[in-house]
Amino acid sequence: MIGQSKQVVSGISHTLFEVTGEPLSVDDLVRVVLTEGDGAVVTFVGTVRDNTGGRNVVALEYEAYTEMAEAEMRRIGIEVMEKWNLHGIAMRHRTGKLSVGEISVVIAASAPHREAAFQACSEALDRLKETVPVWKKEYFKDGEVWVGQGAG
Amino acid sequence: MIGQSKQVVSGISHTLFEVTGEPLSVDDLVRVVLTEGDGAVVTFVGTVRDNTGGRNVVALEYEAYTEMAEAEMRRIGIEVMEKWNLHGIAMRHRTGKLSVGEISVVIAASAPHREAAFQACSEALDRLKETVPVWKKEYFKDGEVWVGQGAG
Amino acid sequence: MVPLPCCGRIIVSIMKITIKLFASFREAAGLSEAAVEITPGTTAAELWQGLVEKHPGLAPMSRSAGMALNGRYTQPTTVLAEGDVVAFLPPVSGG
Amino acid sequence: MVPLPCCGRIIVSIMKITIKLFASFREAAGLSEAAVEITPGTTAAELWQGLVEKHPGLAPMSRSAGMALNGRYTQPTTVLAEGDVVAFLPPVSGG
Repeated sequence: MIGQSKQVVSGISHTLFEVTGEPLSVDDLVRVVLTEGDGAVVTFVGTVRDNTGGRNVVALEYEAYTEMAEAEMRRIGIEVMEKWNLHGIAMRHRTGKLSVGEISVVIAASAPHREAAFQACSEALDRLKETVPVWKKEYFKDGEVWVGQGAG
Repeated sequence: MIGQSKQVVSGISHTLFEVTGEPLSVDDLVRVVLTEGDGAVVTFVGTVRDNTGGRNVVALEYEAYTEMAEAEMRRIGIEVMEKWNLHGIAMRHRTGKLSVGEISVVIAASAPHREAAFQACSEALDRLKETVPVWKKEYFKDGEVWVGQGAG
Repeated sequence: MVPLPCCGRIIVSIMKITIKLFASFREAAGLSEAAVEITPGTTAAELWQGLVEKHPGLAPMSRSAGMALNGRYTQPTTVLAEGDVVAFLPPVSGG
Repeated sequence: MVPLPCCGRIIVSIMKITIKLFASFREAAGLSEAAVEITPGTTAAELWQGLVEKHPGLAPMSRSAGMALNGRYTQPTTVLAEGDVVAFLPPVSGG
């Protein structure tokens, strides 16, 4: 298990930061972050929407700078964990071509009480979108475009 | 599937409101609420914590007025759904005796964008805790007590 | 269901209802559900008082008792009708 | 890695580094990774300029290019060293 070995490397249990080509499970990440001292886990699940800016999307493709994306997620995750006194946090991003309705990212944050878990999960997501090197290409019926990359 | 028949009864798709004695899966509820127009699902997962007010908890027992709890969850769910323009919402509460680390409740809210999904999930949880007729008994090494019910 | 004058006496009609108790209320009374008979005009609060008289263990819980009529929250002043299901609810603590 | 005076000429030492390109940058240049040789003192920004000269399709993207050195964000003014891995990153859009 890649995730397991990473937990050991980071030295912080109940954390996981991974880029993967495999389908994502929310329950898997809940199990990673949950400790016996937690009462609340909040998860964010990003999925492929069938439209953007009024155009029909038929698929999305995600590309990542895997090693750096995992390191960035870990950096963000540990900072958010300390700020909100979390017991666990995990971020897993999928790459490759995804169909409408498939899960592209899951973030899970566990805490003794719910307020911290909600705030931490939302903040981790905002920061992931800002700096983690992952890119999204939108496929339409009549073309494709890298999101936010101009002429791309 | 009880859940399926209830969706038909409520007439609102991508919703589910259920009290059950079976273990809960987060992925199951994500699948219920997800539509092709969604980009975001936020879930809250309530779990059995090993302590409360400084005392060690060894187990929790949940009791529900099942029919009313499901109706209350539906009322709350539909109101929250309309307020936040959700595409789907689901609330499933477990009953019976649960060990530390087990999931007691899952709430999932889906929306085109993440802000609405976070707000709606948090609000649905707050309202569930206020009015849905479910009761929690805490088991300690040396006794047990119904939470918030005085001499209970 | 108005009492009918008959034969120089008042015939009090009887209504059958169902009571449900949960959690600490259930344990204090030693019952979770009961079929009871009440007279017309009885309110939810009066029903609770009758219960407390029969099950004094419930007395300390009177202040915190919520009430539901046929699966919806209701007021203590609600007048009950034949076939009603009346539930007495301790403060909820789900989640 | 200071140039050594020798025999009346300057010997310019050569450093080997690795370039990585992603997403629209990768497509515009037609390559995802390349081993290149640079002279000491070369900055990340100068490396990008060299890339643009070789792959003019990258030119319109210069303004938006982020840079990473050995897997961490870095500044365009960073001076590169032997064995570095330099990645040029379009604006991210994960989530």
